[in-house]
Amino acid sequence: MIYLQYLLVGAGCLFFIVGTLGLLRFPDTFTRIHAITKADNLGLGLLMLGLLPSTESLPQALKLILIWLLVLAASATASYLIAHYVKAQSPDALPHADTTSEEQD
Amino acid sequence: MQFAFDSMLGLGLLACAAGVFWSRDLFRSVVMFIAFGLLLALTWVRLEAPDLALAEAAIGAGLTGVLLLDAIGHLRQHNEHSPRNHWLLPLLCCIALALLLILSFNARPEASISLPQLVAESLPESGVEHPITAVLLNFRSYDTLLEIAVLLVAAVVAMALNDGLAAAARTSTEQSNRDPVLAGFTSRLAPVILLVAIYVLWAGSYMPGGAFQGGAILAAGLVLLKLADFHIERYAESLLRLGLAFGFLVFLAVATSVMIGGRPFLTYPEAFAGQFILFIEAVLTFSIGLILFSLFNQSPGQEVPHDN
Amino acid sequence: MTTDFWFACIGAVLIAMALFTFIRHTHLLRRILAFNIMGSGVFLILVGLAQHQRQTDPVPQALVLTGIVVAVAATALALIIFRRFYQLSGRTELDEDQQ
Amino acid sequence: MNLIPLLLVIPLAWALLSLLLPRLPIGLLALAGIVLQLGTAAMLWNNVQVHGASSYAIGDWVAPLGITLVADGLTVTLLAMTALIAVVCAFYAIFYLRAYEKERRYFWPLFWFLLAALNGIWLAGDLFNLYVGLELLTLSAVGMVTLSGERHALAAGLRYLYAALLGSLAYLLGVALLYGAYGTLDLGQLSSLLDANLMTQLALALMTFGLLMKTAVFPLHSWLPPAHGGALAPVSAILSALVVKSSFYILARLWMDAGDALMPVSAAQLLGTLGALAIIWGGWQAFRQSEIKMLVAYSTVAQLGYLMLLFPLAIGQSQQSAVLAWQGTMLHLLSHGFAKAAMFLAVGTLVLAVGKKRVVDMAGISAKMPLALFAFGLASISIMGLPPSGGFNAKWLLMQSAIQSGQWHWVAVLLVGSLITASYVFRVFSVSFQKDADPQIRSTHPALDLSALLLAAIAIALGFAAAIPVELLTLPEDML
Repeated sequence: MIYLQYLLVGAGCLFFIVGTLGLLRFPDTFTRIHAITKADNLGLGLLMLGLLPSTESLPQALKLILIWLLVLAASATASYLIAHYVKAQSPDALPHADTTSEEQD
Repeated sequence: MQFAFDSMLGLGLLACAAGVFWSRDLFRSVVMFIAFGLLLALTWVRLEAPDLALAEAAIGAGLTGVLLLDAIGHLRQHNEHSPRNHWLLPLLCCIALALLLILSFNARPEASISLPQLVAESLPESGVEHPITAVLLNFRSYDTLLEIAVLLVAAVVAMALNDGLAAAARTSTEQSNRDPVLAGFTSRLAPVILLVAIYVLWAGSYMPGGAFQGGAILAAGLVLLKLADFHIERYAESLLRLGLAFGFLVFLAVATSVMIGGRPFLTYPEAFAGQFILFIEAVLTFSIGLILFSLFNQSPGQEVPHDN
Repeated sequence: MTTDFWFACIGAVLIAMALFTFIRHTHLLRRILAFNIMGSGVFLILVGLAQHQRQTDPVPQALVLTGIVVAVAATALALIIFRRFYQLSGRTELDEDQQ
Repeated sequence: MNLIPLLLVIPLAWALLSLLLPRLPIGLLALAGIVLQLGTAAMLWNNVQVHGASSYAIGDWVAPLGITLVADGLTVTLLAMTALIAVVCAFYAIFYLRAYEKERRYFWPLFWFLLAALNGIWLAGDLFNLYVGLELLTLSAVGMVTLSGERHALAAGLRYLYAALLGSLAYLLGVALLYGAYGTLDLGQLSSLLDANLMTQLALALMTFGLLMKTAVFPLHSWLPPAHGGALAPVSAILSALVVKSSFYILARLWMDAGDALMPVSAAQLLGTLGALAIIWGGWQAFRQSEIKMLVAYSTVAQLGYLMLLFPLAIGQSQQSAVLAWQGTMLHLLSHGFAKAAMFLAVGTLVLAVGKKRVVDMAGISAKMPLALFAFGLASISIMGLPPSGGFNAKWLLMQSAIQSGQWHWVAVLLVGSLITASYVFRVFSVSFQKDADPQIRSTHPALDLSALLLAAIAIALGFAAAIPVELLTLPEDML
């Protein structure tokens, strides 16, 4: 049982690392948001699954799941808002609009 | 293994602080400041202070960050004025201060008074199980009374500075640009936030939590509602004003009413200490939430074209 | 080198950095940031030092909780006055601090 | 029903009343509240005079755990002074604020919070409690300075807030070190525990720096003149007479508690030289000011220098000279409080009447506003330290203490200080007695001049009845 937990938590951390790697490597804002939101949510989910068996009581486990759901909803809204804001600022920044998407800071 | 994590956390704190101080763009500084607040919340967990982790995350990083971002939003140019040129003398003074402080940590006499023992001994009479809530609302409740007064004064000065602004400048149109996703998210999240705030308040008497953390969470919910264009403050302008001072009014009333029974100031009757504290905390949570929200809401929003 | 002592030293370094910035920069917002971080440094020392080689002490934690709330009140007040000042004068630093 | 908590509850309750019920006649309400507070302070003064110092445990918790309030001779005298100056300033503000409709709404809640903080600081016996009291004092004082909402008031308020916050943090760092070292925050217990080691001395040095910043002593004084000069008259009167003194009061308590063992004489001499520099620099700046309120504000900076002379005359000197220095300093604190409040109120009336701020605009004002100028004259007698006034007694005690401890240079500083004070005061008089000038003035309510006159009269009366407060001020036995 404990090994399964190690595996899940390890995988979760892996996804976090991948997400951060995506943040550093991707060229512009949209792809970065994509990387962060996807990888980190999944990473957190795995982390949460890994920790579930070691919670002492049911309410504590439910709170853990609640945390994950809240983070899911919050990061989805946040990424939408950032993308919306960046698109509003510079409409031509969309990748498919022009092939050469210049560096977006 | 423990120390590896601590040293990384400590160095992370210093890196964030360096990021705040030496980044050219102010927006980047504020974002680094919020990251610093979150790392500091983690530090408080490592120092076995969960209450402070909650408070730091909610008030330190959360609300202060929101206030700063709001302020930055209204600055036209974020570029920097070049800092003053004389830097050697201040640098030496600050390094000397840091070294002196760290050196003095070693030259520490053995403490003769152990306050935690005293707190543990008189915890049963305090009416709550959680020591920090006992210290805040029973042993040193006078400090908390003055602290609520400090919050109230900040809110009063904010109101004073903003009454000058024409009320029209502050109200925006009704369904102007309510963002659908944000509105949907906020309307579903608001009840959850309220539930969490009340839970944190309730848990305060036997677990880390209490009036301040609950109030900060409530304020965060109100701020979110305001950002999502739910203009709640226009519905109950006068009620809001009463709400600001209500917590302080009840706290003071309870503090003085016990004196009529011949007890000293701020002494809760032995049998009902727990109920008194919970009642005061509930009212304080409501009031702190409103005050922190009004500090965000009252800040002068619209760009009044400056004269010169 | 216990955890408490380590974070107390981190607090001392934070205070030094914040003071250095407070002296050198004249931009009012940056000074508010410096003031907040210096406050956090002082709180780290207050709790870290009190719990160094001793049991966890609820009293400094309660004091720091009060300190955090007072700090947010002072910061909010400073921001409100700064924004009114910025609206009226369009400047982000006090007149005497001009180079 | 003990009196001590009443002094905290009355201001806080009235602050709430004036915040929540603006439609009530706030002025009369405030006056009633302050008369009540003055009565309580007087009863407490009498109580302490008869029974001696008393302490009060809040929440019935004993010292290290709970917070104790201490009411000894000095505390009670300062409480009475605060209540007296507050009564007159409130009476003045009722009529003065008729010309300032916008400010009226929020002046009174801030005024009451300021009073609550002051009473809290005079009575506090706990270090962290003093910190929260100082913060409440700073925020409400900054609120009152920025009440008018103009650009200069906002700039002055910001400068004051930043300086005060930096000072509070330095003070809090000192408290953190002391708690880390001794495990208690109660002043009474700490004074017996303090021993000379690096941590204690660093803590006291940091607290001293913080409190010097808040008392606007010479090198750190730059925030005071714009704040006190730019504010409304009753606000600057309270700020100069009371708010700046509270941090000095804490500093004096700390240094006296720590006593000779901990405080090196060189540090005390340094503070003395800072005070001397403040006297000379403040006086010189006051002389050069063009605006009359800035002149009076810089005079505050100068007079605060006199308070700093307590340290060189008390630390490391004979018991006799220390007692004389203590009594002289506290009497100067009292008489300067009354005199400076009277000066600011009188100047406020003049500025309100003439409508212009500069000293030269006051040409020939003596013909039109004799009462206000007379109050200004009486107050300046006490500030200069001429014989019949309280200021003279204070300087006389300080001079005796200096002679007793053989430090003649402080005697020279005292004399030069009085000379410089005379210079900028007579500058105002020479302008106001010009025969040919004929200023048009708006009619002002006679109550404004009366209140300034009342305070000035008290400052002079201190000259005659100095024995009463001084004997009560005698040093708490356990300190030295």
